[in-house]
Amino acid sequence: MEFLIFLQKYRVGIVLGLTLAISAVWVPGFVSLTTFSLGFDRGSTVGLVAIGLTVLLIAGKIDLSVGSVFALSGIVAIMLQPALGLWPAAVVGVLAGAACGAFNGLLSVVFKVNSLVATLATMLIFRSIAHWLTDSQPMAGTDIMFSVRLAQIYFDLFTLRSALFLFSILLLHIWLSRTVSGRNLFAVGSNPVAAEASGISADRIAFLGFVFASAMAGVAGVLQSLAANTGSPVFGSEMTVAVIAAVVVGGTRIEGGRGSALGTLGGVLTIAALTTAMEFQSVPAYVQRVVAGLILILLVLFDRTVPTNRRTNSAVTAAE
Amino acid sequence: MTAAVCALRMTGITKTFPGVKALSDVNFSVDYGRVHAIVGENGAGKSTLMKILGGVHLPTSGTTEINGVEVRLRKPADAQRHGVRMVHQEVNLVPDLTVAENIYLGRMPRRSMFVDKAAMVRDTAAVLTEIGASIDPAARVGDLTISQQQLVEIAKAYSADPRIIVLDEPTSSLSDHETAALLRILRRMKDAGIAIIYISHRLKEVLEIADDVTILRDGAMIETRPADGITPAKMIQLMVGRDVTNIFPKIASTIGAPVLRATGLGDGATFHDISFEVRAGEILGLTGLVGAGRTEVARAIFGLAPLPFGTLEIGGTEVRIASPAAAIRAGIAYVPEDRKGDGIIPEMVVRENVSLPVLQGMSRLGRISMKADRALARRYARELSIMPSDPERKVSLLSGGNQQKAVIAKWLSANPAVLILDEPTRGVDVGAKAEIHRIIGELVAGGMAVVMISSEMPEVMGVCDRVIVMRDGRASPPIDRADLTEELIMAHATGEDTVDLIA
Amino acid sequence: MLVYGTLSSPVFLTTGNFVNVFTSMAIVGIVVVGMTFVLVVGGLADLSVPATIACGAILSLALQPAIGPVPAFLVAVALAGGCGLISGLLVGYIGINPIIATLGVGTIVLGIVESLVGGVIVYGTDPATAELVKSRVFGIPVVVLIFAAIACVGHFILSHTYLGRWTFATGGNYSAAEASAVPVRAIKAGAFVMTGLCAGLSGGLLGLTLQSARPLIGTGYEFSAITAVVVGGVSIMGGAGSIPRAIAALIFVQFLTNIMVLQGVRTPVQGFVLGLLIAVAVALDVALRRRSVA
Amino acid sequence: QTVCYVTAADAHAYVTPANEAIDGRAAELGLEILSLSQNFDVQTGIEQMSTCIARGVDGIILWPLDPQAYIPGLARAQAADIPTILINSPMNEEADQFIVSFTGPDVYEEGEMAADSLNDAMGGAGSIVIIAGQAGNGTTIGRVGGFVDRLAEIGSGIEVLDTVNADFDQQKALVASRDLITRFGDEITGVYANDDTMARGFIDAWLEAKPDTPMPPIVGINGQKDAFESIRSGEMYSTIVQSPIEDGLLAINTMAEILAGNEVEARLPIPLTVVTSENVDMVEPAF
Ligand SMILES: Nc1ncnc2c1ncn2[C@@H]1O[C@H](COP(=O)(O)OP(=O)(O)OP(=O)(O)O)[C@@H](O)[C@H]1O
Ligand SMILES: Nc1ncnc2c1ncn2[C@@H]1O[C@H](COP(=O)(O)OP(=O)(O)OP(=O)(O)O)[C@@H](O)[C@H]1O
Ligand SMILES: O[C@@H]1[C@@H](O)[C@H](O)OC[C@H]1O
Ligand SMILES: [Mg+2]
Ligand SMILES: [Mg+2]
Repeated sequence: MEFLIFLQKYRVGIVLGLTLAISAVWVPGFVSLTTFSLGFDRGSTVGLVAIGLTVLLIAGKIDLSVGSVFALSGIVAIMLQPALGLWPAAVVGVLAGAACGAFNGLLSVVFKVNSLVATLATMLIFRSIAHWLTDSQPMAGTDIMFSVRLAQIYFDLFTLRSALFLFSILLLHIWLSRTVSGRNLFAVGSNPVAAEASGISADRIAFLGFVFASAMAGVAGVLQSLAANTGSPVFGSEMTVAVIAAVVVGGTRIEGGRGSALGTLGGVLTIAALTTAMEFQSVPAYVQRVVAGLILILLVLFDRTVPTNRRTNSAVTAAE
Repeated sequence: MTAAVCALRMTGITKTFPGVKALSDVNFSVDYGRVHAIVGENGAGKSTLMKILGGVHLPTSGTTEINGVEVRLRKPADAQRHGVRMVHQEVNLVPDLTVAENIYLGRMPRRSMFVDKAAMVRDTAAVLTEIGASIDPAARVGDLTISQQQLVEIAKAYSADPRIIVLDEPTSSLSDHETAALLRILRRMKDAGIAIIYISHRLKEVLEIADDVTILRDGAMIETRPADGITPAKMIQLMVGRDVTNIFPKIASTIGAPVLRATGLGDGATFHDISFEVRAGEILGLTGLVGAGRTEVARAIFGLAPLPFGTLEIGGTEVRIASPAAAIRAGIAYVPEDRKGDGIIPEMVVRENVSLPVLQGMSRLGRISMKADRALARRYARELSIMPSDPERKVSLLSGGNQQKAVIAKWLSANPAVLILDEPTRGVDVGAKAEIHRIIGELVAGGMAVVMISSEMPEVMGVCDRVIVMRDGRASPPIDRADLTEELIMAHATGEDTVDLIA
Repeated sequence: MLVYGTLSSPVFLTTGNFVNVFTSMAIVGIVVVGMTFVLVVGGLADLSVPATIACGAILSLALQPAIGPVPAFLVAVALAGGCGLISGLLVGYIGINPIIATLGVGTIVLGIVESLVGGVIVYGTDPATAELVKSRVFGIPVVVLIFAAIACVGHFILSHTYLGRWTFATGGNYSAAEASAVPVRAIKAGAFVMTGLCAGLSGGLLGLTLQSARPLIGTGYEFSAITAVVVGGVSIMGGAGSIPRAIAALIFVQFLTNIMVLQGVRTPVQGFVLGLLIAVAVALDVALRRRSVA
Repeated sequence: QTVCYVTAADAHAYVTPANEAIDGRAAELGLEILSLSQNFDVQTGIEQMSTCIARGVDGIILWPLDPQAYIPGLARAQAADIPTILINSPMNEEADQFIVSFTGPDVYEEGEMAADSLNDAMGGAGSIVIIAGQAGNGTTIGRVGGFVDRLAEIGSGIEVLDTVNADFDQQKALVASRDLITRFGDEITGVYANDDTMARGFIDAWLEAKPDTPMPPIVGINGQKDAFESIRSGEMYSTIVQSPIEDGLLAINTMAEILAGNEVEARLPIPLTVVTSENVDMVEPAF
């Protein structure tokens, strides 16, 4: 029992460790700095979005529109390059993402539409806007060489993007575990009634959670568009599921109230490592999906069925 | 010791809920540095009065003054700003945060934007030691037992440096040792000049700690007097204050053979070694203080919770009940205590609620016979005089009492041999109460065996043929109607010496 | 809306147009029937629909040479139902969040089905089956008839049988239903089985129509189905809704799209309008509900 | 030696046989293939380029789904001294400096051939719809661009009613065609589909909606078996044979040359043949 609880607590780390260990033994050439740095870089796009979604899921809400916001922000950042220059355009792209989040927040918090339904709707809306802005054609940026630089690997370890991801995880970790607003976030997701009774505004926190999630999707989308020198209306269409999977594998609970930055890091890295290792072995994509799906289900199953000695007295309702 | 201004003065407080007048024209005041107890039967309005003070409910009319200034308390934060801290009857904590974080929720100590964790844990440890609770400040609250959570609630209120602190049945789930520690800390708070409002059904405790006592009955303030010189017997008399048998007329019925026999029931946690039998035509009362374990027993018998120990016999044959469906087949029905949570399906109309347990029986090849469905609903709407009598009304639009009748109708439709009613009149007004008692009386007159769980003494006294009293998960031997006195029940419920009480 | 359609386009009010609208509606309509059960029972949504559709389509074509078209079709639909059963067990009996459970199960099932056929596109070997599903009876396409039949059966189950009543009870108040001897776990699981079967059937018909099936064949159907169901006023919190309303909403959405198509509204704008429609419909529903409670 | 092959998809009428051709030929050449499928998602492909580089393969064959987005990956590959070629679909000129060769059809020319063929079929006048591939895909851009330019060049009287994207997907083409048929009805006197799978989608939609009206002439691309049958039965006017097998073989053979240290041309096309009812019995279908 003790052992199971230990397993339960560190399950993300254990699964990541196992993935790496097995890959190291079975996959020739897996253990190398290049693999590490590129695997990290690959995880960081999903990772940046996952950071935002971790926060939102902890607050007890969900956002299905992150993939569309990802595309839309990137398009805005590319589109405005000729007019504003590269960096200002990038900033406006991220702001556009945040604005999408504010709209999600409005629907969910003010109009009380269930977040699953609200963001399903905005997923369509934002994607439409992306198509409308680009006339459904990918749009090229002004400076392809900048993109090439952005993809560069420093010290054999980091790209700009993966460094940013790691740094953001660190900030998220400090924020969630050390700051007052971070702890209040957990309170709101876990028991909004008790949080309100203690003078915390659950609505305000949920609203900000939506803005943050979309802003992070915006950051990831802008970086992706800069790296590819392309703003495309089809970017990120497969992303939402991957992000939710990474966050949940990382131990964040979709019903709210539980989650961590390091868990999300673990989830993102596990999936990146797993994918990279299987691609190294030329494992077909559909087999990769089976493995990823199994890990997701098994971890959640484990979470449900191993009882810690908890006795929850306040009923926390599903998803919202 | 009387301060110049009152800590709290509530004047002319009236509160009506849909269908219930919970408080009428209550005047209530508390001084700094005194422990003021509120006593009264279940449903007397104690919690409602305190929720008005805590900003949870707005009064229908009346004013509240704190420290001599009139205040409007619209939300909990308003009350907290005025130095009011509540320990509510129901625990309301964040299960996923630690003990320390819960205690300081909404006011965590910070260093710039960071939580000063060290300070928070240190202070929490200090507060917990002070109130005599040995709980790890870093433990997750969801992992604590109910009584530990109760202590965390108390610590939370206490640590906020309140001017007025309200404790609504803080000891209902505490052990004797924890209770003693709590009373010690209350004395210290009192000496520090805090105004303390203390609600409890444990009268001995009340007398031990209180300076003043206010008695509420049926939403009205009966009397406030110093605790000196009042006896438990006097308090009970003031609380009950009426001729019990007049309000709850007993319908005569002939008592037949045992229908349900329980032997040595236990779930290994909340109740142990419960044995009783209930006979046709009989109402067996199951009473005790809140949290004594009665609901758990009923749920286990009905197959809603596991029942690892003991045996059940129906009409002399042993039955194993693993699910409510099995219980229905065995002839047992259960009207749960939490009407909103476990009783009604709010989106459904009365008809659909009523026929739920017997749907399969009125279906052919899966298709529900609407004729049978309607007939059943009409019949019970008439027999239980559910108002409005239209069975096509959404049940959530009915008053509490009529919702309760609908829930009872639901279980009568299953035509059980044994009906277990858990707090069947909780939250319903006096008229509906009398109706429900009449219905129960007619049922037993028709030969049904009824187990009625109730915390309301007059109800138990008025309606039951025999009564068993539970305390801390164990049951007293049955008391026959002829021997029933409130004092005796109270004595069993609180575990206090009968002689003491009567004295 | 119908009036507007008639006035604005001469084509709108032709049988041809109506037949088209209903044909393109039939496949997603069958899924809508199952999805209504999932939402009513309080199961949030079944996101494994694309996988179960693919399961139905791929297997009903891939198994044709081995066991013949009809058994292939039945096996495909049954396996899709089995996939729903797995989701149902995870959600109903173990209490895993439906979003996660159905996403995970969908991913796994789709992967397995793809592995079975080697991950490639699958072609039909029996053109007669395609002719059959594309044929018409009294001028009505067979798929539309199948859809109508499924809708009737679904409506009958949900509104006239005790299983349906139990579904409402479970979604309306889980613990009260449990305390009323409703087998809540089985009912919850059953809604997912239902959706699995419907999606499998949809997929099978789709596969036979196209005579080819790829793994991504079902992409997007889950959202179209959820859209119809929520626009039809079925609360995602469970306990309320009806199949006629969901289908009415589906027809509404289809005709709205149809009119937009006839008016030459570009596809992206159509998505925008649909998204807005969902948001507004649900927000209104919430507002009205709150008013009626207050 | 190991070659990384980032393909468009596992399961597609055209792409699957190309994949199989590469795998088969690679086995003969003694090359190991690391096959990664993008499933028509550019993002996935960009990430898979990283895997190829990390794996330190000896060469990369990329099937680009976007004319720009892979450029940083190509640059990275070049920096890691991994020779890369493109298969099937073109990218923008900026990509040229990072690749050794592009093998595959001249998609612009295919567009032109399709224009000529449809112009013949319709006698130089009428109104058509274009069912295009994935938006932004190099192949789509070329095939639509070549087509439209050629119509203008020859002064054809053909008018384009609308162009819709159906992602080289039969089912999406079916849905899109239903809408087009609803909207334009008999105004449609000709159809240009960017490949035969999408032409199939239009045929099915037409048969469904107007079983009694003759099919307008349809031009497709790829030359797959069922397109040949449609040409025989008169449901289609023509297709352009572009063999996925040749496409795949050319790419892998070119890669083998590069790995052997030989110079290769920067642009290696595969042959294209227009097939109509006249020569349908003389040409082999591509697959
Ligand atoms: N959700 C819960 N989790 C853990 N323990 C609980 C929970 N609910 C009640 N308990 C504990 O179980 C015991 C029995 O509670 P039960 O509800 O059966 O009492 P009761 O006599 O029916 O009182 P009530 O008047 O509240 O219904 C009490 O000690 C209580 O503290
Ligand atoms: N939210 C509510 N809605 C409707 N009626 C309510 C509500 N809260 C309390 N009541 C009713 O008001 C009356 C007073 O209830 P209250 O909880 O104040 O009693 P109490 O004295 O605290 O009893 P107990 O000793 O059982 O805690 C009861 O009849 C109760 O049913
Ligand atoms: O002909 C097409 C091919 O060249 C394109 O790139 O992908 C889809 C095919 O059908
Ligand atoms: Mg109370
Ligand atoms: Mg109880």
